Amino acid sequence: MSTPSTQPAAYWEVEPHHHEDGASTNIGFWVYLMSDCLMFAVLFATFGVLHGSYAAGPGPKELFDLELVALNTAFLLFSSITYGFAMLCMARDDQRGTLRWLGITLVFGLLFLAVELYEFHHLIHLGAGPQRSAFLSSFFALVGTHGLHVAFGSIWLVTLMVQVNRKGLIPANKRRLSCLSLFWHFLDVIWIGVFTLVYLMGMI
Amino acid sequence: MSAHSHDHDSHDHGSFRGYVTGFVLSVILTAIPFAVVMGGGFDSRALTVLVVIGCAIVQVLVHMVYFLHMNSHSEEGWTLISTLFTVVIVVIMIAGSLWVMFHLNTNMMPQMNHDLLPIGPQS
Amino acid sequence: MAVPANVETTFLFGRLTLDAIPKDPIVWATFVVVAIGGAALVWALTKYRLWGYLWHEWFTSVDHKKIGIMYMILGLIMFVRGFADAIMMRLQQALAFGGSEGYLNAHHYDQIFTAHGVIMIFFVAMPFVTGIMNYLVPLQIGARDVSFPFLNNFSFWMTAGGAIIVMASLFLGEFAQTGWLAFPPLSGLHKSPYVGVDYYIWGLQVAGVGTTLSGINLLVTILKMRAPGMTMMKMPIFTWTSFCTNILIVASFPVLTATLVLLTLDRYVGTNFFTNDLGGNPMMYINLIWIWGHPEVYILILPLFGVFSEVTSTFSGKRLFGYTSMVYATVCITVLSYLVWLHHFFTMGSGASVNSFFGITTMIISIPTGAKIFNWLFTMYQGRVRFELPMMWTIAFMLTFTVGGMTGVLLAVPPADFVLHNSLFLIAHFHNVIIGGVLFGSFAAINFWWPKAFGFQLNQFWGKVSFWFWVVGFWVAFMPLYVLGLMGVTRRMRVFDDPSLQIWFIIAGIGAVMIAIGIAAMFVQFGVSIWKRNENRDLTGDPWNGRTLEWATSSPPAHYNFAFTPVVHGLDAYADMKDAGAARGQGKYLPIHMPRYTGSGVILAGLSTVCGMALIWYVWWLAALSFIALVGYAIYHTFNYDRDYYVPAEEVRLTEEAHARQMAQGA
Amino acid sequence: MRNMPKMPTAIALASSFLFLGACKPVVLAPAGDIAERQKDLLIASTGLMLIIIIPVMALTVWFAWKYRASNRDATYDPNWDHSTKFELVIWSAPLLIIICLGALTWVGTHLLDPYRPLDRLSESQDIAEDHEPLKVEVVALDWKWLFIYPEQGIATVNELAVPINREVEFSLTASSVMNAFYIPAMAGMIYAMPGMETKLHGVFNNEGEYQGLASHYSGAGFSGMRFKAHATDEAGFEEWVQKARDGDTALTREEYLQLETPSENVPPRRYARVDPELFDRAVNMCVEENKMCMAEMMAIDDQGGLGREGMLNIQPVTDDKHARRGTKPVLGHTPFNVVSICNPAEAAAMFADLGTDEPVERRGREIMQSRALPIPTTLFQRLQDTTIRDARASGASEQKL
Repeated sequence: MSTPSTQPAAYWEVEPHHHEDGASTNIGFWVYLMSDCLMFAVLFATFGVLHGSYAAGPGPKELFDLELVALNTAFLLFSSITYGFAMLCMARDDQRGTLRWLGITLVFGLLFLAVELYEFHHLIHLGAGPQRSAFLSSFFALVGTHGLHVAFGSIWLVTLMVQVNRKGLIPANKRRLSCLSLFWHFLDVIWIGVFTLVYLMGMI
Repeated sequence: MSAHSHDHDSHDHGSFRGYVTGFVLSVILTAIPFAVVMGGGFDSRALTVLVVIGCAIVQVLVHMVYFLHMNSHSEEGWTLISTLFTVVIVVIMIAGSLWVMFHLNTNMMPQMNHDLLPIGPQS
Repeated sequence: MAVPANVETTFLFGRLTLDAIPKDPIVWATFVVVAIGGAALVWALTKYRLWGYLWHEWFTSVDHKKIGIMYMILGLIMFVRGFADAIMMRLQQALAFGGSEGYLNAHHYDQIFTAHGVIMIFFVAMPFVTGIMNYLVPLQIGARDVSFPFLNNFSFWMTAGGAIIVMASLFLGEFAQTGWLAFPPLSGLHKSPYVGVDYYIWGLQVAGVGTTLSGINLLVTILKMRAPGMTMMKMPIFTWTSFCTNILIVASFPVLTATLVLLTLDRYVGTNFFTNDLGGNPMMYINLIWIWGHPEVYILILPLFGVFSEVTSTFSGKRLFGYTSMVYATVCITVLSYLVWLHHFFTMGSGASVNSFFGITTMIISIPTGAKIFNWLFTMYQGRVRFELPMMWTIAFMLTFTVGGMTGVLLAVPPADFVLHNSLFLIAHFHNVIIGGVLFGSFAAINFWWPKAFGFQLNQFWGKVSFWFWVVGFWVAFMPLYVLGLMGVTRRMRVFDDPSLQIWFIIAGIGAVMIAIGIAAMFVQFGVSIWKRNENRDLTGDPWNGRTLEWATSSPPAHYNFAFTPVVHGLDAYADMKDAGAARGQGKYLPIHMPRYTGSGVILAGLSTVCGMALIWYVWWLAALSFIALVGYAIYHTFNYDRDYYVPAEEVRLTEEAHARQMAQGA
Repeated sequence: MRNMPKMPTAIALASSFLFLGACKPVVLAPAGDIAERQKDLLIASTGLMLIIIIPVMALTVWFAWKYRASNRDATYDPNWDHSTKFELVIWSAPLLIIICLGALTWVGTHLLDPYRPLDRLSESQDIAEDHEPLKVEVVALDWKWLFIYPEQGIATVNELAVPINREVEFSLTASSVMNAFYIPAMAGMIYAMPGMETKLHGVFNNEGEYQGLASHYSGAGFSGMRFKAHATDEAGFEEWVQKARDGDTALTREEYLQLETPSENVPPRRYARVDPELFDRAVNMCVEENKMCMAEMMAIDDQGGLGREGMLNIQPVTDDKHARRGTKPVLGHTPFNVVSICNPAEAAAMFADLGTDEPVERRGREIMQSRALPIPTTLFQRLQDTTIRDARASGASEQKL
């Protein structure tokens, strides 16, 4: 299928073949997200298998509060669009705008975490902690892992805000902001799965 | 990984219009299933499930397109290919696990005829 | 038994008490040997002032070649440990007949076979595979480094950290006594309350992070860093198999990580994923771990398929037969490997339809694998086969692996599996493919690319001694296990009552001793080759008349790999260049952009290891502290924007001219 | 290397036994029909694969030798790298074999499914219409096998006896960890797992004393977890049963809990009587008093669980059967299990119900107030004090209490 090329071809590029700096970062981060996605897939599969094992304890209908979940979902959705606005400001090289929108995103992220912590605390306080049944174990593992991701994203967000503040919107920082953008929106996608399969389906 | 400055921001940061479209669609697609379920669902359980799952799938696609800026040409299509591959593996993993575990459970879990067991919140 | 029944935990040391030190004389003797060896090493390093050299040139290196070599060294060290376990098992099983308990008690023996499996898979085969890919992939695609050089260094140290955790279990506490996949409920808190399973979990988690990151790194490297002109269908076959391997790594190690997290939660928090009570389902663990476990098998073997392809083609002096079908076969195997996991637990009882579905998908994998073997055959056909060491290993592989493949398909027939599962037949089968495939392949790779990595050839004589002892030893050691399997003997047995079995175990033991000689000969081979390195110099950079780009640089390559970027026009890029008389690039040397070395990887991985150890021993303050330090240091690391530099043109010129002189001398 | 045994096929191996006489390749020379057919399948598959394996190995050696570098007579064509004809062969030959093997597998797997009752006793003996299989219930304990003969009303430890030419139906479970039950001469192995019940059908055609063993590693005493399986004629079996009945020990639930504690290398033991509920209780993991049975729990779960009251329906694990059973996870609670809400009569009805198609009337959730549930007032108070907004779900159940 391949014979040595017939025309006298150049075999060495004397001018440096320049790989764009950070050209791999985006795709690399994307691949990381895909692997993260598979981790969530395991948690979803586990939840799928164990979701009916209440161990004669409470099921979702006695435990979940859809209004709270709706509120939480709203926080996360708002944080998505605000992050989007931050990215638009970044594309315009508007550092203050970027920082402002990032700050708003952070607030929404923290609100989301606060509501989730409240929910967990409440359940554990009731006696429906992760130890009570396999259903609750898989619920806490799945939702908790998502929450941990949001917490990690928030720490990262703060770090980036400091870095943007210090160094400005240099290409390295822009790249980092795009990565976090992917991460943040990816968590949204996971959350769609969570509220649909865990909360809504549990209540049907 | 380097901070050396060469500005080649080839990838897409989206547009205001795109983000707002995505947001509005997401809000609608979130609101529908929540409204359906909180309102008690349709008479047919299957229909409720269908609506909830359908909205979720569409919303995932909306997020992919408008927020994650997925398209067939970014990174020479590798983003799309990797995503499709991941979806295939995720489907195999989840569907396969459920299938396998369902068989194991029906074959082996101790069972009794509980059609007439009148316990549970519905009763 | 050495396990304290009830351990009081203290704030300062958690559950680490003096009782944690094993009382076993075998362990003590090992400890003394290791301590003496370690002390001698430290003394030598200090005496010859090598610490600084090691730190600056190796530990902190982001050069993919050095990292690749470090992976290989890690793999070899752990191989000795894993093999020591193997030979102890062989001895025990050869002795424990006729009422004899052998020389190992259950607590000790059960740790040994668990450690053997864990170490051989995670800390021998994986480092070998990762090391070979790390070293070769960037060279083969004409790149100067991987996409994320710092991450590469970090990944290596995480793997090493995992190995350190597993090794620590030898002298502190105990290792898991659960078998290498730690099935619950046996690995649950009730049945394994002490540190063994925790060592297992945290050792694998720390190493697993490294493996996943290294998978992402190499995958992206192949996607983004290929030399101009190298389209996907012009990539060397080894790069192709590495590409598929890394896809498998990225798409399966997260499953392992998540599954182990669930087990961890069961053990630390008291959740009920895999418990018997309260709705937990241990079968789910087995299901999940094999979703990772089966692709893992192909992670191990695929890169070596690539190695065999390169070796066969090079030493037959011929293009690889059926490159395209080879690529498709590899891709088929990659996807199919996700559809077969249930064949590891046919006997769990999922019913005939499920079993036959997974049985048949398993058999389907043998079709592309078979196609590969034919491709190698036809590569030799009408070639000029040179029986150098790499080629000898390859032929040994082809003859060994077909047998292993056949017994594998046999085990995929569910009714046959019902009589052979968990038997020594199964053990013989997977050693047949893993030793015959992964180890023989690694040895082929070591012999093939050693001159590239170090600039001198390996000693032929000792290489052949090692080869023959290995190959013959392998057959002597594992054929009796096939026989024993057909006699209905199960794995992991410590004592036997049927004296007629003993002879087979003795034969297997003799085989193990032969393998031991083979391993010793291999180390002698390394030693002799290094000692007499001046007699075996490779001055040309292309000792085997190679066909791919790694042979286009000097041996060992300069740290920037290529002074000029190669341009690819077809398969076998370097063979093309030689045909066109363009083996060397000419022109004005320019500065080369390279990443800077950094100690951050060592520090981050070190903190992770400390954190893992603290979690194993319930030393909560240390766990918290090291975790905070880990996050803090990672953040601090991101504040460092100065991560690269330019190699001055003058330095490039001097290096390249030195190489040119060397080539002239060699010619 | 060419002198080494490269083809460890079943056949080649079988012949090698002639040299080392004393060995019994039991998998290849079994004493029961199922194992016999499994062996046939094994040999057939091996044969099928050898069709391709042998030529490949021969070609490997031949090509390597013929095209050795020193043989200058052989053709050398360095650029020959493709041939559609060969490609077709190398993909289709394995494909054809796998199609055959796949068909064989599909049929074989369904025919020899351990859940499937036998369709014949041996090649020459059909199964009678009114054939009743001998039922044996097997519990894998740490680390010994318990066999219960429900029809004979006896139980044995580490000793099995079955009549030849009669179908045996094993029901298997385990008490604490996974295990696998394997009598190589009789039929394939199957897992025995806690809280689950697996089935295995088999038959012995030849009299004799066969080895039975655990084939899935289960912990320290695993090696000693083996037993003798006696295959005798009908009269011999009756005699054996009678001998067991002559003893005076009974396997009660208390006795079972004693037996369940880990022990190694246990010599065979017989029980003259056995609690008829015992096996079902072992499967359902409710041999202990007051513990909720799995079947009950799953039936309740199927209907949505017991609601918030169910959260409190638990008791700490007190028995200490695994020595460290009470081990508390560092970050969790003391282990607990769920209390049964059946009263003794209901429990008895439940076990009578198990395995029959006739459903039994059971009481409603007011059972929750019965003796089995000690009402934990303090916790309960807290439950009521807590206000949360999902009144819809919880309101109904709280009112009842």
